[in-house]
Parts: sequence; C-alpha cells; structure tokens
Amino acid sequence: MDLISPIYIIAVSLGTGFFMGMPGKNLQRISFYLLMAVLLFNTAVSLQWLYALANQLTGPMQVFTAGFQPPFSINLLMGLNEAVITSMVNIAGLLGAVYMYSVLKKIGTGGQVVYLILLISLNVIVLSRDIFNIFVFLEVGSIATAGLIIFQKGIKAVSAGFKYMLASGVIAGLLLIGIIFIYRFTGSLNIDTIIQENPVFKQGALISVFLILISVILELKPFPANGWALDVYQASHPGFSAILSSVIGTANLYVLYKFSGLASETLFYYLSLIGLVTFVGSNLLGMNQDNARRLLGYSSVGQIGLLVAVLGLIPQANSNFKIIFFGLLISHYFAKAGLFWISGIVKKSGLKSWSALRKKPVLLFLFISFILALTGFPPFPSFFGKWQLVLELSAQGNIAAIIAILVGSFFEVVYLLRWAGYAIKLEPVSTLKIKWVKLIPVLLFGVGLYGAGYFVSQAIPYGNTINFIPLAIVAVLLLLDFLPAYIKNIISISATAWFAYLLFPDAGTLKIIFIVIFLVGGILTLIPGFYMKGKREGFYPSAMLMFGGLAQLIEAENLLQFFFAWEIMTIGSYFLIIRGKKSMIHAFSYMLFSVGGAYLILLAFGLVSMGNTGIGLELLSQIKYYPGIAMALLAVGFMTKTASLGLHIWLPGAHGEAESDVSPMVSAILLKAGVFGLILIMLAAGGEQNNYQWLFYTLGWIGALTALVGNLGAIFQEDAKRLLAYSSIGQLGYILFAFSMMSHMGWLTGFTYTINHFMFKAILFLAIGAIVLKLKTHNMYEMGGLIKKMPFSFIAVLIGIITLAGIPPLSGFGGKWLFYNAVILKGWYFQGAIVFFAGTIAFLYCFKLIYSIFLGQLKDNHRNVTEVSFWFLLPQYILIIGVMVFSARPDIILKPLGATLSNIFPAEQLTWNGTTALSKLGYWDATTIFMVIGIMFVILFGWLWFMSRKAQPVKQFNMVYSAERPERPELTHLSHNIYAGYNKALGFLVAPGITAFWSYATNFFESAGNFIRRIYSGNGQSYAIHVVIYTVVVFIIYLSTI
Amino acid sequence: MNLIIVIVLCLLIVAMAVTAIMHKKLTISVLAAGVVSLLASVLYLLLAAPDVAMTEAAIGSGLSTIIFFYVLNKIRNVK
Amino acid sequence: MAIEIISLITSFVLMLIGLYGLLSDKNIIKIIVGFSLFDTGTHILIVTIGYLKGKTAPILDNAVGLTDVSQKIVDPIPQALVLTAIVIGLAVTALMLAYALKMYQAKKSLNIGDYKTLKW
Amino acid sequence: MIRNFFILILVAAFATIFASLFLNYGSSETLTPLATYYAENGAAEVGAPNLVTSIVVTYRGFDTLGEVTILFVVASVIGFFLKKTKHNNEEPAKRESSEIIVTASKVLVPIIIVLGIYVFINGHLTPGGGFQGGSIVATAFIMLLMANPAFEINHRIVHAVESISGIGFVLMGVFGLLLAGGFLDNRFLPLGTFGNIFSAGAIPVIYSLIGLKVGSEMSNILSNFQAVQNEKM
Amino acid sequence: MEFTVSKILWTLLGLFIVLNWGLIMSGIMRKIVARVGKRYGIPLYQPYIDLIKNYAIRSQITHGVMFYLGPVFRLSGGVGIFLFLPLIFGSEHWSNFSFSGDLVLILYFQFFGMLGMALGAGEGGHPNSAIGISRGLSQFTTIEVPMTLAVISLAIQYNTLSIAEIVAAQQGGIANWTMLTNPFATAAAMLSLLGAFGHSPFNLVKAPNEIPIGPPTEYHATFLGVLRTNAAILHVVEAALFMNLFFGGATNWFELILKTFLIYFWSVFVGVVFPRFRIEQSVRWFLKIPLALGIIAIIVMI
Repeated sequence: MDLISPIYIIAVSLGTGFFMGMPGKNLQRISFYLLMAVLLFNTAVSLQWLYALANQLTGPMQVFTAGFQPPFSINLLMGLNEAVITSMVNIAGLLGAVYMYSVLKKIGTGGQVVYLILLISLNVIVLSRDIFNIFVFLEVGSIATAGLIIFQKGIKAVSAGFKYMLASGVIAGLLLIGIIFIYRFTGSLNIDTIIQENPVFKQGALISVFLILISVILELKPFPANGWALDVYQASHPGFSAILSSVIGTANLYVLYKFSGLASETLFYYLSLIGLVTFVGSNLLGMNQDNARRLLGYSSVGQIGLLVAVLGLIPQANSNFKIIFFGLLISHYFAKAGLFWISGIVKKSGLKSWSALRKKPVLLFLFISFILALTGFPPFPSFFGKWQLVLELSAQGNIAAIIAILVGSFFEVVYLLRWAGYAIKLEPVSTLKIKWVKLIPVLLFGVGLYGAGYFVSQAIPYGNTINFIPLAIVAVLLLLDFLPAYIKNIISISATAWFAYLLFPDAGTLKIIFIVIFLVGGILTLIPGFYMKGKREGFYPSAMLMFGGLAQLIEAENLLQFFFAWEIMTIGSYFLIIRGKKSMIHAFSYMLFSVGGAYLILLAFGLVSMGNTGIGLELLSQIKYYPGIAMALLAVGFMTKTASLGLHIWLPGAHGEAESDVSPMVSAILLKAGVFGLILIMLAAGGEQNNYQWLFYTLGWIGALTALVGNLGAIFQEDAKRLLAYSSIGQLGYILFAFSMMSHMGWLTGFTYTINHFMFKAILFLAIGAIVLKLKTHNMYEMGGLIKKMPFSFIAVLIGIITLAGIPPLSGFGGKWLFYNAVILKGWYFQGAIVFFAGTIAFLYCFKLIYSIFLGQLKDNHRNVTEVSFWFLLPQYILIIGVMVFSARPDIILKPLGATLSNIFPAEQLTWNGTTALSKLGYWDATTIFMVIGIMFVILFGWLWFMSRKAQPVKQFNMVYSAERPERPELTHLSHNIYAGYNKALGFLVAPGITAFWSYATNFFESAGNFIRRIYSGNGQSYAIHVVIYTVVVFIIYLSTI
Repeated sequence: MNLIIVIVLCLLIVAMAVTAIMHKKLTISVLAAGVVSLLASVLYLLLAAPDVAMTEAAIGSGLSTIIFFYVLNKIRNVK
Repeated sequence: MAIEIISLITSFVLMLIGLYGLLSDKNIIKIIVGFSLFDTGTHILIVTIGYLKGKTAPILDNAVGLTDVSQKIVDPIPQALVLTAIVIGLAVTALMLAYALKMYQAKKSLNIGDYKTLKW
Repeated sequence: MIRNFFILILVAAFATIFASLFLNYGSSETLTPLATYYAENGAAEVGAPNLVTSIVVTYRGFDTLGEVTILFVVASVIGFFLKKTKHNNEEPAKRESSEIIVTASKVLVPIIIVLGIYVFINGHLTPGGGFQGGSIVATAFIMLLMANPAFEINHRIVHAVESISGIGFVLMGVFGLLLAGGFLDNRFLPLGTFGNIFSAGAIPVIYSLIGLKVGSEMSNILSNFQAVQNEKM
Repeated sequence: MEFTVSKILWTLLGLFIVLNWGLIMSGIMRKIVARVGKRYGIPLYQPYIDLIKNYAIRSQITHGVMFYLGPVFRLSGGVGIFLFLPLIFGSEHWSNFSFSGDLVLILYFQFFGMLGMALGAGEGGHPNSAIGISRGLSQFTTIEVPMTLAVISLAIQYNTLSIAEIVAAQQGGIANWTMLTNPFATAAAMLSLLGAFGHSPFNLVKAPNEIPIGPPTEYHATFLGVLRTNAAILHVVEAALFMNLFFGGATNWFELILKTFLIYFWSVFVGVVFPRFRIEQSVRWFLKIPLALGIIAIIVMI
C-alpha cells in the first residue's frame, strides 16, 4: 500500500499557509476554501495512516528530515498512536473550521493562516521525536493560540490572551532550560536516544527531566496553577475553546506521554498525584460555576488531569493502558468539543439560559449525550475507560487513587448534571437560531461519540459480553419520537414483553420473581400510557432505557454487565423522573445519590476483582482483599437505590413529583433493583453462617429504623404522592430488614414483602396518579368525597391499603406472619418491635390516604369529575387479581421459593401441610382464613343490608354540626394535619436532621470550593506566580526523594 | 585576560538587569534591557559563538528594543 | 574560576532577576521587560552549555582546517538552538507588546491588576 | 511590599532548581557524540564550513521551518490584531523628522540592505545567515520609517516577498525529499567546492530564502506597530 | 380440622354465650362506675334494652356504601377475633377456627375492625368522626408497642406463637401462669390493655364531652346496634385473649367468665381513678413506662 508520507501534512499546509499570505483580493475570497482543502487533505492523510496501521497493512513509518538518521537529524514517527491522535487533531480542526466559518471569513486570511498553523504545530508535536523540535512547535502552537484567543472581540479576550502568554512564557522558559540541560547530560536531543541513555541514573539529568515534565504538565493546566487557562476557555470564541480543550489538550497530553519515557518511578508517582489533585480540585471548583464556558473549562482541566493521572498510574506496558487512556481521552475529545460548540450556538453564558435547547430536541439530545459522556455513563467510551481503570488500579492495590478518581468524578457529575437538568427543565427564555454550519460539526461529533463508545466496549476485556440490544431499541424509539404516543407505547410494551420472553427460560425461581416485577410490572405500568395524549417526546426512550437496564441487570453474569446495566437503568430513570412538572431538583438529588451509590459499587467491584482472575459475578463470594469493606460498600451502594435511612431524602420528591404513570414505575419497580442488588451480595455472602454477621446486623438495624422513619414521615404528608413515596421508604426498610436476617424465614418474608410491595404500590400509585391527573392537585386536603365519583379507584385503593397494612386476609398479612416468626427465630426482638411499631404507623397513613381522598365531604369544584381512565384502571385490576391469588394461595409462590431457599438456608424451614404453613413457632392457613373471613363478611353484610334495606341516602348538605347547619359543609372535611397530636408527641423523630446533614455536606463542599477559587483572582501576574510556586513546590517535594 | 573581561561583562549585565527591573522610568528600563542584550552578544563572542552574537545584537538588542519604543511612544502620546 | 562558570552563574542570576521582575512589577511593560531578561538569561545559558574551554567557533575556516575538527571547536548544536530561541523570544515579546498596546487602548491603564474582569 | 518580599522568597526558592543543576554541572572537556559527529562529518555531508549553519539549515532545518513559521504567525496575528479601525480615517498629525536622519537614511538604507543580503548569502561560510541578514534588512526599513513616520511600506511587495520566499523554503524542503534523502535535504544540488559561495548544495538558496522571509516578516511586524503610531486611540 | 356443620354450630353457640356475657358484663361495670360516683346507675339489663331498641328503630338513613361497610368490617373484626381464638383450653368445641392461624393472626386482625370503623365513620362526612378516628388511630399505634413486646417476650418464653400451646404451658397451678413466670410482660400488656379498652384515661377517642359520641357520631339504629353488638363481643374476646396469654387460660366457662370479668374490671377500675389524657400525652405515656416494661420483659427472657 502506497501511503502519503506524513511530512506532506506539514509541507502542504505550510506551503499553503505561506501562499495565503500573498496579497490580493481574489486570494482573500478563496482563502477559506483553500484552508478547508488543506485541512481535508491533512485529515485524509492521517486517516489513511490510521486505517493502514490499525489493520496492520503497514508498519509504523519513520520520517527522517534532511536525509540523516536520528539522532543526527530530526525524525518524525507515524505509529498507531500518532495516527489516532493526528486523526483526532485534524478531524476536529476540519470541523472546527466549518463551525468557525463566519468568524474565519470575517477575520480574513491572517486569521485563517493562524488557525492552519496551529493545527500544523499540533501535528508536529505529536509526530516529532526530537525534544527541541517539539519545543519549537509548542511555541508555534502557543503563539497561534494567543492569536486565536483574540478572534473574540473585547477586552476580556485580550486580557485572557495576555494572561495566557505570560504563563506560557514562563513555562516555555522552564522547558527550554530543561531541554538544554538534558542535552548537556545525555548528549542528545532525540527522545529515543535519551531514553536509551537512561537519564534516570544521573542526578543532574533527573532535574532536567523534572523540568521538562513539569513544564509539559504545566501546559496541561494542573490545578491550582491554571487560572490563565480558565480565563481563556471562558473568553475565547467557542469554536476555538473547543479546539483548545479537545485538540490542544490532546496533543499536549500526547507530548507528555512521549516524554514520560524519560521519567523514573518517583516521577510517575508525582504524575499521578498531580493528575489526581487536578481532577479532584478543578471539579470541586467547577461546582461553583454558573458561566457555561468557564464551567467547561474547569471540566476540561479536570479531565486532562485524570488522563495525566492515568499516565502516572498505569504502566504503559499494561495491556489495557491504551484502552483506558484512549477511552477517557476520546470521550473528552468528542464531548468537550461538542459542548463548546453548542455553547456557541446557545450564546448566552449563564447555565440556566441553556434551557433554550429545550425547543431543539436534536441539539438537546446531543447536549445530554455529551454531558453523559463526560460523566462516564455507558455506553460512552469514558464509561469503559473508567471501568477498566478502576480494575487496573485495584489490581495494583491502589485504592486511594480509585477513591480520589471517584470523588472527582462525583463532583463533576454534580455540576454537569445540574446543568443538564436546567437545560431539560427550565422554561426557555430565548429561542435559538441555528446555522447549519454550526450544527453539522456537533452532529458529527455526537455520532462519533456513540461509535467510539461501541468500539471501545468491544475492545475492553469482557466488553463483548454486553448486550446492546436494549440500547438499540432505545435508539429506534428515539428515531421514532415524532410518532404519536400510542404507537410508541405499543412498541415499548412489545419490546418489554420480548425481553421477558428472552429472559424467562433460563431463569431460576429467584430471578423469575424479579423478571415478573421488572418486566411484567413494566408492561402493566406502561399501559396507562395509552391514556396520554400527544407525542410524549422523550418518554419512551427513557422508559425503555430503564427497563432495558433492569432486564440486563437480571441477565448480567459478570461485574461489567451488571454495572453497565445499573448505570443504564439509572440514567433512564433519571430522565423519567425529571419529566414531572416540578421534579428538576428532585431528579437531580436522585441522580446524585444514585451516582454516589454507583461509585461505591464500582469501588467495591474493584476490591472484588483484586487478586482474582476474570470478573464473573461469582467472584462476589470469593473476595480476597477487604471482603468486609467491599461488601459494606456494595450494600451502601444498593441502599442508595432502596432509599434506606440516611440515603432516603431524594425519594419523596423524586417519586412524588414524577408523572402519574412514572411514579408506579419508579416506586413499585425501580426500587426493587436495589433489592436485587442486595440479594445478589447476600447470596454471595453465603448462607446463615457467613463472615459478614456484623454487616447484616447493621443492615437489619438500618432497615428497622428506615421503616420507622419512612412511615412516620408518611403520616405527616399532605401530598398524596409524597405520602406514598414515604411509604415506599418504609416498606423498603421492611424488605431490607427481612433480607438482612439471613435466614430461611427472613428471606421468605423479604420476598413476600417485595412481591406485595410491588403489587400494592403499583395499585396505589396508579390510582392516586390517575386521580392527581384528573384533579390537577396532589394535596389531599383539596380532595374528599370522591368515593361516589370514582368507586373503582376507591376499591382499588382500599384493597391496596389493606394489603399494605398487613390486615388479614389479604397477602400483606402473610408477610407479617412470616416476619414475626422470622424475627423471633432470629432473635432480633427489638428491631422487630420497631418494625412492628412502624407497621402500626403505616395504618395511620393508609387511613389518611383513603379517607382524605375518597371519604368525607366532596369539594365543590369536583362535583363534575368522573371515574379515571380505563387505561389506569386496567393494570390496577390486573394487579388486584394478583393480590387476591397471592392472598388465597400464597403456597403457589412460597413453596417453590422455599425449596430454592432451602439450598441456601437449610435451617428452620417453613413446612407445608396442604395449605397450612408451619413454622417452628406457629402456623398459618391463608386459604382457610381467606374463606372464613370472606364467608363471615358476606353474611354480616347481607344481614346488615337486610336490616337497613329501607335506608335512604342523605344528601351531602344534610348535616348538623354542633346543633347548627354549616354554611358550606364541604369545608368541614377534616383532612389537613389530621395527626396533629401525633406530631406533637413523635414529630421530633422526623425532624429533617438527615436533610440538614446532607445540605451541610453540600454547603461544606461548595464553600470550600468558593474559598479555594479565590486564588483565581483574575490577575495574570498572580497566575504566573502560581505557575512558579507550583514548580517550586513540586520540585522541593521531588528533591527530597532523590 | 578573557576571564577579567568576562567578569566585568557579567557584572555589568547583572547591574543593567537590576536597573531594568528597578528603575521607575519605563524608557530607562527598556533601554537597560536592550543594553543587557547587547552586552550578552559581546559575551557570546567571547564564548566562541559569533553567529549567536550577531543574532542577539540584531534581534535582541535591536529589533525588540525598537518595538518596545514603538509601544512606549504610543502610550506616551496618549498620556 | 573558568569563564563558563561565571557565565553560567550570570545566566542564572539574569533569569532570576527577570523572573522577579515578571512576577513582582505591576506595570505590564515592565513585566514584559522582565520576561525578555529571563529570555536573555536562557540564551546565555544555552550558549554557555555549548562552550568548551579554549576551543574556537565552529566554523571550518583555514584556522581550524578539516582534520581533527572535533578537538578544536566548541559545540555548534547549542548555538544552532539558541538562534531559534532568540527568534522565538522576539516573536513572543512582540506579541506581548501588541497585547499590551491593545489592553492599554481599552482601559488606559498599564496596571495588570486592572484586568480582572474574568476570575474565579 | 509584603507581596514583593514573598515573591523574592519564591524566586529564591526557585533558585534551588538552578543550584541543584549547577551542583551537578561538572565540567566537560570533550564534545558530545552528536557534536563530534557533526564536527567530523558535517563538512563532508553538507559541505558548509559554518557548522552552525549546516545544523540550522540542514540537520535541524525542520526547527528552522518552525521558527520562520512563528514569525509568520506573529506577523499575521499582529496584522489582524492591530488592524486599523475603518472609521478612523483622520490624517495623523505628521511629525517632521530631522534633516540628518532623512539624509542619512537615503544614503544608508541601500547599503544596509546590501549588507543584509551579503550576510545571508554567505551564511554557510562565515558567521551570520538568514536570521541575522533578515534582521539587518528589517533594520533598513526601520531607518526608512524613522526618516519618514508617514512612510507606508508597500505591503503588497513585502507580503509577496514573504509568501514567495516561504513557499520557496517549503519547496526546497520538498525537493530535498523527492530528489535527495529527506525533507530539507540540501544535497539535491551539488555540494560544489568546499568554501565556495556556490557550494554546500541548496544551503545558500535556502538561507537566502530564510533571510528574505525573516526580513519581510520582521518588516511586517514593525510596520504594523508603526501603523498604530499614526492611529488615534 | 374441617368445616363441618357441627363445628359451625358449636362456634355459633359460643358466640351467643360470649355476646350475652359481654352485655351483662358491661351492665355490671356501668353499675359499678355509677355507684363509685355515688349515683344509682342503670339497671343491669340496660344494654339489652339499648340493643333491642337500636335494632328496632325504623327511620334509617345512609351516607353511602362505605357507611354500610363500616359496621360490617367492625363486627367482622370482633367476630373474627372470636373465631380465631381458642376459648376453653382442652375443648375442641370451643377452640373455634383457631387452627387456621396463631397469635399473629389475632394481633393483626384487630386492625380489620378498626379500619372498617374508620372508613365507615369517614364516609359519614361529619368532621367529629374524623377527629375521633385520627385520635383513636394515633393512640392505638402506641398501645400496640408494649403489647407487641410482651407477645415477643411470650414467644421467647414458650418458644411458640400458638395460643393453645401457650395456655397448655401454663397449666398445673397458678405458679405456672405467665403473670408470675413473666411479670414484666404481663405488666406491659395489662397497661396496653387499658388503652385497648379505651376507658379513662385513654378515652379521648370516644370523648363524650367535647364531641358528641366520637367516631360513631353519625351511626344510629341498626348500624349502632351492630357496633354495640361488636363492643360486647370484643370486650369478652379481648379479655379472653389476655386470660389465655397471661392468666393460665380457662378450662371451663365459669373460669372464663370469672377471669374475663376481673380483667375487664381492671380497666374500669383504673378508669375511675385517673383523669383523661390528651392524645399526645397518652402517646408519650405509652412510649415510656409500658415500653420500658416491654423491653425489660424481653431482656429478662433472652
């Protein structure tokens, strides 16, 4: 294969650049197209090399300038790495030029030449193997940068440019000193020769290597010596900021990569330290930004810091180094360029003004994709990069680094997702005019990002086990988003059914329960969608993302699949929750807790993989290092999803404010994902005699207290959906408690609760949601007397609360009976008593719910309401049938379940005698009870009806109140704060102490960030001082180790 | 002999540099910086680098000083 | 004490003086002066590195001849490098001055502390 | 004051880097292997007596390409940065220059230009070369500007010279690549007799082009600064 | 054990006895309270008169379906507890349907009636009903806590949740009664019993003074009759439950009548002596001493 030598990139570009300097009006006119032609040529050259090298059609190519061998002349190397990086540089350069069409046109040939030369310099610093040559072209690049900054008019850009020049001047000086001394000590300027000389053994050389590396690092804007860079990001033309962030950063990073061959072990250590400090520090400060471009600047700095850390942490000989490094780099490259470009389209700088994107779905989609890519969500390359990074660091035993990375990532998630929330939810204040030239690059980068994600996923170990079909379905739904809702609903339901069909045959009893909850539940909760008018843009992709994630969770067989599914599900549910009218802030806090939890899980997975080969889920049962910590981390991670005490504050808002058919999805179904995770680790822990007694004991207490606090919270709610949300917290507390017992009876209890909660919470949320939709209020005191208007809803709610409260004969009682037996057998008396107390409290809110809404006095404005939609009632009644079957014949489920569990918990099993369940302590015959109570109820009802058959209905207004007729009887509906006395006695237990704790934590980090960022005083000279201080400090620390 | 010249030269360079930094008047300061360059080019000659000496003399002390003065001139005009 | 030691020290001192000026003076023009002193210091350093005691300039004229050249001349490489460095220094200085001019045009001030609209 | 004191301490701390470099400096009596190679083979391979020139133009010619590029970029940036604002067409207040300077410039400018050209053409033989010559040429333009502050360099010509010499430089490089060993190889022209003006392959040509390029670029930069002088702020 | 006609008949007979005993017992108690207050009081057969009168009243009104269902739930609750509770130890005839569930079933079945009452009263639409219910439920939650602790303590003590087995374990003399073998649990349970019966000081729920007649405020005629029937049954059944758990159960009807009378008398006695609590006071009170007793009861048994 005959390839064009990379030297022609330089020759052709420079020749054209010089030619563009020619005077003449005609040239002015065509110069832009000339520029485009050259950029296209460069792109083509680097891409052909990429293609050839990636497919091993040719080996790496050495270009010797002047016809002499190195080290006697300067040589360039085009290997696979270089091909990748130059391709990235040139593609972004090309698209960047398209994006900057108007400004490049306006500035004229001078500006175009500068742009071209910037790209050339980047190509050269990537290709060159000569250290001084790299210096020269770094200088070319920084001068061109200084020129490009002032494409943007105004003093801001000019002063930012000056700050930049000042800092880069100092840095260049350091680099030059380093270079000349390395020449002094090794006698060469060629990187490869110097590495052969092995400067590590000469002390002077060590210092010069230090100077070289520190100056390249300083070019990469380490925190906190990076004030100059942030100003540049903020002040420059967005098109250029994109280049600066994604391309210049990339090229400079590659220079560091090349130079890192010179470094010693100690220096690598410092490299990682510097990178991590930068990553954590700049993301911490990013949280305080409200200017979009400056925020992106902080994020860029952070991402580059992470990559520097990767260079320092992972040996380049490691087979996964490249996938980690490039996985993270490529995400950053696509996403950051895309975001800066979008920032130019949005124009306004305030984060909140990005709501303008709402009217442009394509752009909004791209924006969110970029944000997710930066924050490391699947299916983007950064997800896989971060995953592999964590595994490698675990293999090294470098837990501290993992923690630092996760903390930094978390900060980043905070501000990026808050921003995404603004864009999705806030009312647009302005409309956007989008020019095609500006949209095309963004679009292409969006596509590239997804492509890269798939490519990277296939490249990492076990990446090919990930099932992308759910994502494909989501993609189809995204493309079909213009269709009316019912068509998409049919597609979604069929897809969910199809998942279930695929998963069903291989599943054991435990998994079948979850398949039913996740997927059959999914179908049931999707049915109300038929009621919804219009297109419901974005709903179905999000829902399918969530259900797809849940399905993948079940089929996951290794840690990667599991984590992938977990994250997919999290994003999907986030987008579902944020759809509610007032849910922006709640969805945000949901996401923060979820991401925090996910990171704990990731950390734990890292620990799990330590010292083990492979990443199968079965490793959970053979953790070699820190098994207790790993298990605890996993438990806490899963408990963020189940909203256990301390981690529950997101739930009421998120579930309460979600759309009517979303609330049942997230409450009845999604919460069980956390339960699924908990079961997974408990199974892995082994049976009753496990090594984690302390952990499960603690979890038991947490579960009990969660139940108490959740239920107490619920009784004081005036908002029907929040009441149910708090109730979910409490119910999940029971579930956690039950599973934590780690006994046969405990697990039976847990599963019974899980199944019950799924059914009754879906019924209740569907019923209440439909009513809320109809009445347009959540407040129970604005309702009342609806039993006459909505009898079917009333019956559903009644059955729901009877089940919830555990009153015989419905299935809720089964849970209670099992619970009692389990608690006493286990010996957890006090926890059990607390849970029991919580159960009686549940009774209070159940009554409040049904009474305030359905009973009492009908409100005037509801005189004409009618029963809720059939589409809401249908799933409710299907579920009621489920409740009835489970109530009358619990043995259908519990028998096989018990048989399965007996493998894990052989002791103290539940035995069955016909329909009578026998425990060691007592007995329970659900079928008989059901019959006895049913018969008695019917008889008594018949008798009473017979006795008072002549009774006449009373009109609403026919009432006497303290011997007077009230003027407006509907106002006598007592429903506000009906448990005032209880509040006086026990209200202190639900005082928002935990909320206060979290807001204190948030404030702490925000004010810490605010304090630290004062060092960015805006004074260019101070920034130069920072650079010098940074150098000196690192040097002194470094000196003490050599 | 060379040694003494070099020492004197270096002392002068340092003195001029300090002047350039410390002096209140911008013109003096710029001139002093130019002189530093000029003296440096003499030093280069002594260090057997005639090429560099020529360059430094022409560029470092010549052209860049002139540019400094253009800017100073412009600023002074405004004042 | 040898010549190269003295000029080495001079170069270091010059760089430090330049650095001090760059970091301490509020006046933008003087900051640039400081920068150019720093730059000159690095140039002297580079030339000094190439110097070998008692050797001549790396030009193969009649005095040097064509034999045993390596025993007679100083190192030409640093000299070649410094040529490049000097030109780069000029370019940077010129651009900084252009910036200074523009900044002055906008705010009529040479105090770097007055250009803090962007911060945090 | 406290701030300055702090910076003093900082600079002193920075000096530790130099100190540690200095302590490890040692002394060296011989050339590095790389320099030895150039010293021993430079004359034969490249054919230029001035080894600095052979390194600058050939061995490390690629650096030099970058270097002229830097000047080119700076000239371009300053060009559009300091561009005159259009609405500002008032005649600048002319200041008369002294008679002596005017006369001197008339005499000296041609001489200086010739000197400059001499310096860069002889760059491979004697000290000097493209940069030095180029800046000398630029000095001539300064003379012209000083003599007549309103003097406008003919931009078209300067730009044309700049472009053509630049393209020429790149073309020389490509010739080297196509006809000899590599990009910027000087040996696609015969090496000629050692020490002659037309020797050392393409070095005289390349260095002359560099000289023209550098000279025109510097003139460009200067004229842009000059142009600002006549502008109102 | 199966549903046989004779089983059902025996059960109905038992129900009849319990109902009558309940009516008589409440008559006696009202008489005693009156005498303590230096009044003459009602005749002993007054509850019968009330009941017959209520069932006989013709003019009836209804507020809707749930208004019907309320009393049904309520009575089902009372009768249900009766059905699932073995009354006379060792007698198959009087063990009713207790084979289908144990102590847990009874504890939870109490909610059934409460829920019905609450819903029915709510349907009535009178705000006083709702106030009464909210108070009643609030108080009830805390009453249950010491009770639960006591039950757990029993379960630990006897290692069973079956009432019949608990009674069996107490046979053979007074020394074997839980009252003596597990005094703390008995104390905790007896305190919560006070709340369960809703006499003073825990009768704010019914609150005869502030609010006409509490939750049943809208009920009358047959509806009220059903409620009164239930009250009569429930008093006996609850007392019988306590008798089974703490006082050795009963081996014949006489023993049952005596013990239930004494247990019921205990609550009336306390009611006469102590003034009424406000609702938050009673909530707090139950979470102090009875709770502490319950905890001690468990600690002692562990």
